[in-house]
Amino acid sequence: MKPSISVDFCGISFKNPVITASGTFGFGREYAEFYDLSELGGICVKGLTPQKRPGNPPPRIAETPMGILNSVGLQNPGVDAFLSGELPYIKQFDTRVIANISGNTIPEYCEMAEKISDSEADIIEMNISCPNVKAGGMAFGTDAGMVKDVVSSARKFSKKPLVVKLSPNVTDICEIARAAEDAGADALSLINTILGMRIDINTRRPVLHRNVGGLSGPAVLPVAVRMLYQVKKAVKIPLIGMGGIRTGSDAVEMMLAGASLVAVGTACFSEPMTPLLVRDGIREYLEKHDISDVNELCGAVAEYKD
Amino acid sequence: MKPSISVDFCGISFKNPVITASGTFGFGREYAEFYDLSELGGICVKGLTPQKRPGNPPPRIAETPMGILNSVGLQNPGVDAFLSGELPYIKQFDTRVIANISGNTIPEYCEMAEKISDSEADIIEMNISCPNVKAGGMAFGTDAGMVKDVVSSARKFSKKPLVVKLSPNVTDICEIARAAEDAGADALSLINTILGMRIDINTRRPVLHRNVGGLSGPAVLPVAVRMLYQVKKAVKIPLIGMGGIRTGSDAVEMMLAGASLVAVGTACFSEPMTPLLVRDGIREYLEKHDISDVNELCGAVAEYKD
Amino acid sequence: MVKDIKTRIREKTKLSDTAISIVFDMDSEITPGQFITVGCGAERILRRPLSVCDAVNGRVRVVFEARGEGTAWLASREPGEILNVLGPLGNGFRLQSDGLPALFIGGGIGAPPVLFSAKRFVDGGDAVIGFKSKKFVILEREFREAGKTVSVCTDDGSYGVKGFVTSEAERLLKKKRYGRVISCGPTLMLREIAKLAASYKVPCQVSLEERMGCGVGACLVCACKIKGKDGDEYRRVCKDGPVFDAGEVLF
Amino acid sequence: MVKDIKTRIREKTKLSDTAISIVFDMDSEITPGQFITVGCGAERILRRPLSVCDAVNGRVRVVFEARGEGTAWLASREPGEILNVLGPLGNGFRLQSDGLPALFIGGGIGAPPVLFSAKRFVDGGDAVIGFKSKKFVILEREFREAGKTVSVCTDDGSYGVKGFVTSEAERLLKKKRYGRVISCGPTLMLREIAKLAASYKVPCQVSLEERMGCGVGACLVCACKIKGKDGDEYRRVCKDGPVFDAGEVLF
Ligand SMILES: Cc1cc2nc3c(=O)[nH]c(=O)nc-3n(C[C@H](O)[C@H](O)[C@H](O)COP(=O)(O)OP(=O)(O)OC[C@H]3O[C@@H](n4cnc5c(N)ncnc54)[C@H](O)[C@@H]3O)c2cc1C
Ligand SMILES: Cc1cc2nc3c(=O)[nH]c(=O)nc-3n(C[C@H](O)[C@H](O)[C@H](O)COP(=O)(O)OP(=O)(O)OC[C@H]3O[C@@H](n4cnc5c(N)ncnc54)[C@H](O)[C@@H]3O)c2cc1C
Ligand SMILES: Cc1cc2nc3c(=O)[nH]c(=O)nc-3n(C[C@H](O)[C@H](O)[C@H](O)COP(=O)(O)O)c2cc1C
Ligand SMILES: Cc1cc2nc3c(=O)[nH]c(=O)nc-3n(C[C@H](O)[C@H](O)[C@H](O)COP(=O)(O)O)c2cc1C
Ligand code: FES
Ligand code: FES
Repeated sequence: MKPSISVDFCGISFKNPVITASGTFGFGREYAEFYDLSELGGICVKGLTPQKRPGNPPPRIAETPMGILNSVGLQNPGVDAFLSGELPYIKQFDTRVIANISGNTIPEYCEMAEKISDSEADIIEMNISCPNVKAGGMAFGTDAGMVKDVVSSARKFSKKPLVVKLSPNVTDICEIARAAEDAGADALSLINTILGMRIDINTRRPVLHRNVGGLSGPAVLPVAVRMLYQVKKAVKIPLIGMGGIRTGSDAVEMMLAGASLVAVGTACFSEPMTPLLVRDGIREYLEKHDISDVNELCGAVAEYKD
Repeated sequence: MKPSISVDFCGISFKNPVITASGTFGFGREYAEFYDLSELGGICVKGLTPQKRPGNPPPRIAETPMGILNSVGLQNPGVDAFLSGELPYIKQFDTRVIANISGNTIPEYCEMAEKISDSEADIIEMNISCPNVKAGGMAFGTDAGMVKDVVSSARKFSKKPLVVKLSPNVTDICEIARAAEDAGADALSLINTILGMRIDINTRRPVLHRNVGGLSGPAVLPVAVRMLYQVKKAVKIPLIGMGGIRTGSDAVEMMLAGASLVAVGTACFSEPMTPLLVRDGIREYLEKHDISDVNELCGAVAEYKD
Repeated sequence: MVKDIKTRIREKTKLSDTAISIVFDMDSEITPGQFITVGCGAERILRRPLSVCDAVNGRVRVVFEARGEGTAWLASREPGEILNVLGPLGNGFRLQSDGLPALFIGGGIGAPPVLFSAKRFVDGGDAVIGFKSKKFVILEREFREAGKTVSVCTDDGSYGVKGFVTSEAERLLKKKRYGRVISCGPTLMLREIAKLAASYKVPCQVSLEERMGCGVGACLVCACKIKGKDGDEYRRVCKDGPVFDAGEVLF
Repeated sequence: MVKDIKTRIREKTKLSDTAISIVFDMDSEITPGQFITVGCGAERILRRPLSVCDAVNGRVRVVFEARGEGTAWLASREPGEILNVLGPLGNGFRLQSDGLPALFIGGGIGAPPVLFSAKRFVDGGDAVIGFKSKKFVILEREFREAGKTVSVCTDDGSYGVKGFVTSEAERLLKKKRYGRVISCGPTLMLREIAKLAASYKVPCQVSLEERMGCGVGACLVCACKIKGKDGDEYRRVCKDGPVFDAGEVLF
């Protein structure tokens, strides 16, 4: 018997647990040249802001051992242009749409949450953890009090499930996770990028024009797995796991740690087909281990107790 | 003309800026089979505790993309056995000795600092950031108030330069760095390992018996460089940079970010000769760029200002 | 159609001390100026972008220099080994006939896509290629075989004309009426060429370089600043370029 | 002297569906039971430990199974390619003559170092090697060539004696007086062998496995629990082992 790989996440059904990570997949148009986007569990779009944003000056990317740093700085056409110009395009495909929003202020989050609530997007993801912008961004995500304020406010304006995306750049991820849960988050996603830096030793300049940027890719996988594992024990709401997933095995590891859905980001840069390969890899694992339903994996790590 | 690669660090002269990272080099005996330890700038020994410690049950190591997780748990013979049995051995070599200490309580740090002050060790490094022990360890290093308390107390008992080793598992590394400086630290070293986890998807067990462990190796280099860069701007005391250094270029990057000395750890596992190769690589870089003194590199990154 | 293939290296040639030519199987419609990205070892996440230097009979050729670790890895591959190749990507040069000759300008390792353009362009023209010194000169014969006159410039005069490509280009622009300038090379060179072409009122196309993530337009890391209708904006080198009208680029 | 070398693969043989034998140049004094660690690709930080299966005429042989990513990488290497090898490491089996025959017991991919011991041991003896099923059986002929009688056991009886090595070992222990047991294999098997040897009062040496970091004794990650004079303590498999007296191991 073929294992079931569909997941019910906050009342929304996903045909499979693999989604794309915000900012690595644009609005889907480019990868639609490679495969049918309906094969994906869902698409999380590039981070949106109330107005169009130009983003940071280049260079915006640096390579690191098994990872990358980016400092795109939320270049995007603004939430309205997304709703009118991009969302209808994605909606042609039979897949879930997660709208990722980034604000500088609480009212900005509320305004975007409200607008998206009236659209065909399925889920709202609040990015309170972007390390690549000056105001707002990561600052919100690193202080439990601020997390509570911004999430409880946005919650009032959201008619869709509200996912809060956590920053790994914190001392105690569980404290932040609980603050988001208490404030009414329906789910959490983690991890956003880890703040990092590279310096070109020949020019003595940072490689990135913003000096520092966010680390993602395989290098961060063990940090992501650890945080999923910790947060799973700290909250009751479901989790989206991301950070370094490249293979079905990586995704299974993330699910055993506590993820209901998994997102694939940086790995698409090495191989555009990665999300589908990850989905296939999950299915093969289930078949090999005679597991009939992917949901059985969620949080099923058998931790050592002594 | 040959560039000068000696460094004066807290009034102690190092013949070159390359030292070994605590816990990756034992007490030097094993690597003495590979090369003359006098070639090293210095040796930082395995973390010491007041009493002998057995360490954690195995498995204690997991591989990750371009990194490793460890959970040794401070297995060591205790500070007295070190002073009587190991220090005299290392002192046969013409190199600096850094004694790394880990306590569960403030009096433990003080006691060890006092004992080592009366020995031939050159520098005391306080590890307030070990993620692999239950009490003390990382807890000290993630709270600025506790950092202040433990460092100012240990400071009173140290007649040697006191280096405080910082944990990267914090929201604001600069806050912790300043707390240590204010409390009288003579220098800082960073980074210790980043908390991570791996799960064996076949057994569903964590790979490490302690479930989580500390990430080190090339994967963490960009995080270490970023923290060095931030801390360099936050404090006036000198820094020892570590985390993922494998090559002379990596070391130069760390120095440009702000390190006066660099430590090599995990890379020795891939290649025992790494510390000497790093030293040679630094010298080649200086020659190629016509830099007469390695100290010119310290903090010399030309950051973007706009 | 963009292809995502594993393909075998068929030929490898050293063109100079630093430049290497690799030919591999890839059957695609490719416009000069388009590029491919190639995986450079399991230990590196990012593919390296390389312009196509030629595409005939189901074979694609790239010419590159080993600059950093990734290209050094690539330079150490041998015929028979497998490469991960994605492409063709981006927009190439516009080469439609307008009856006027074109001026082809290539600087250093920017010469390969310019050669490909020269080969495909039907209205004739002249080429100026520049290098640091004699030992870096590549592709001269092939430009000639593409039916273009070629001036080779070297910074130190160790071969051909001494000086930068700009002076030689200006000499030609003064003499002849060109329908377009097709150019690729270091950014500083392109900026000068853009100014020059503008002052002679010749439309100029330049192929830009920027560090890339996805290479396909999805991640927005390969930003270059362009004069837009509604003000300046960042565009994607990989998808909106790498070829841009020189006039709209904010160098 | 521990060597840290880059060396060329000279031979590669498939011994079974899963076991591969590789021979490379390495001129060292090696005691059976010692191991080497080998780099498994630039994308992996940790070297993989492999026991030496033979060392003659400046060549070293290892026999291994592709279990995970690192050994899969190694399994795909071909003769002529370069390996990073560090070794010999650890303490081997004590094989000094005492006039009594030895019982050699190898389970699965634990057989290679046992074979090496059997080859070097001068007082004769018998070997018991066990595998899951017929298609995993390796090294049988070579044990015979080493002058030892060999019983092959398979879990499913598809070849040789049906059952685990323990029953066959017990049968031999009942019959003959051995001076020592030399054993390597899965931990569970070693535990049973240790008990068995103890009950027949035959000194038993086992080669243990544990995940390693440095492989040379410096990092303390390869801990195994040993009964010490002053209570139980962790010892290093890589430096204090991998061969231990079975009696002191806390399985
Ligand atoms: C559209 C395009 C076409 C190109 N065509 C050619 C060509 O035909 N021949 C050729 O020799 N070179 C070409 N380049 C430049 C080539 O991509 C770089 O030399 C190469 O990426 C350097 O990689 P590395 O691993 O050697 O350097 P590293 O410094 O180790 O690379 C680190 C990272 O920076 C990126 N990077 C470094 N330099 C550049 C650069 N100049 N441009 C873009 N990314 C860079 C790398 O891709 C990698 O992601 C082209 C670049 C672009 C954008
Ligand atoms: C002293 C010693 C001698 C050995 N001799 C042999 C031999 O002759 N032939 C043989 O086939 N195997 C031998 N092994 C086991 C062999 O080292 C592992 O099968 C191998 O390390 C697995 O690596 P991998 O990349 O395939 O697996 P992965 O699971 O990808 O490895 C991940 C990490 O775990 C470590 N690891 C995984 N399994 C083991 C294991 N069983 N023992 C130690 N480390 C492990 C790896 O070294 C690596 O660091 C020996 C182990 C030890 C300790
Ligand atoms: C180029 C790039 C752009 C990103 N932009 C966003 C963004 O706009 N909003 C957001 O929430 N996360 C953004 N992220 C973070 C990713 O969504 C993801 O959390 C992170 O990259 C870890 O996953 P990965 O290792 O699979 O890439 C971005 C990541 C990258 C690499
Ligand atoms: C196996 C192992 C053991 C370690 N033990 C200690 C220790 O006892 N005390 C300490 O301060 N740091 C310890 N560390 C941390 C290192 O000293 C170093 O800070 C870290 O590994 C980052 O450097 P690297 O990437 O070069 O290894 C240990 C690291 C490893 C890998
Ligand atoms: S590299 Fe991703 S958009 Fe250009
Ligand atoms: S592996 Fe480092 S001590 Fe054994």
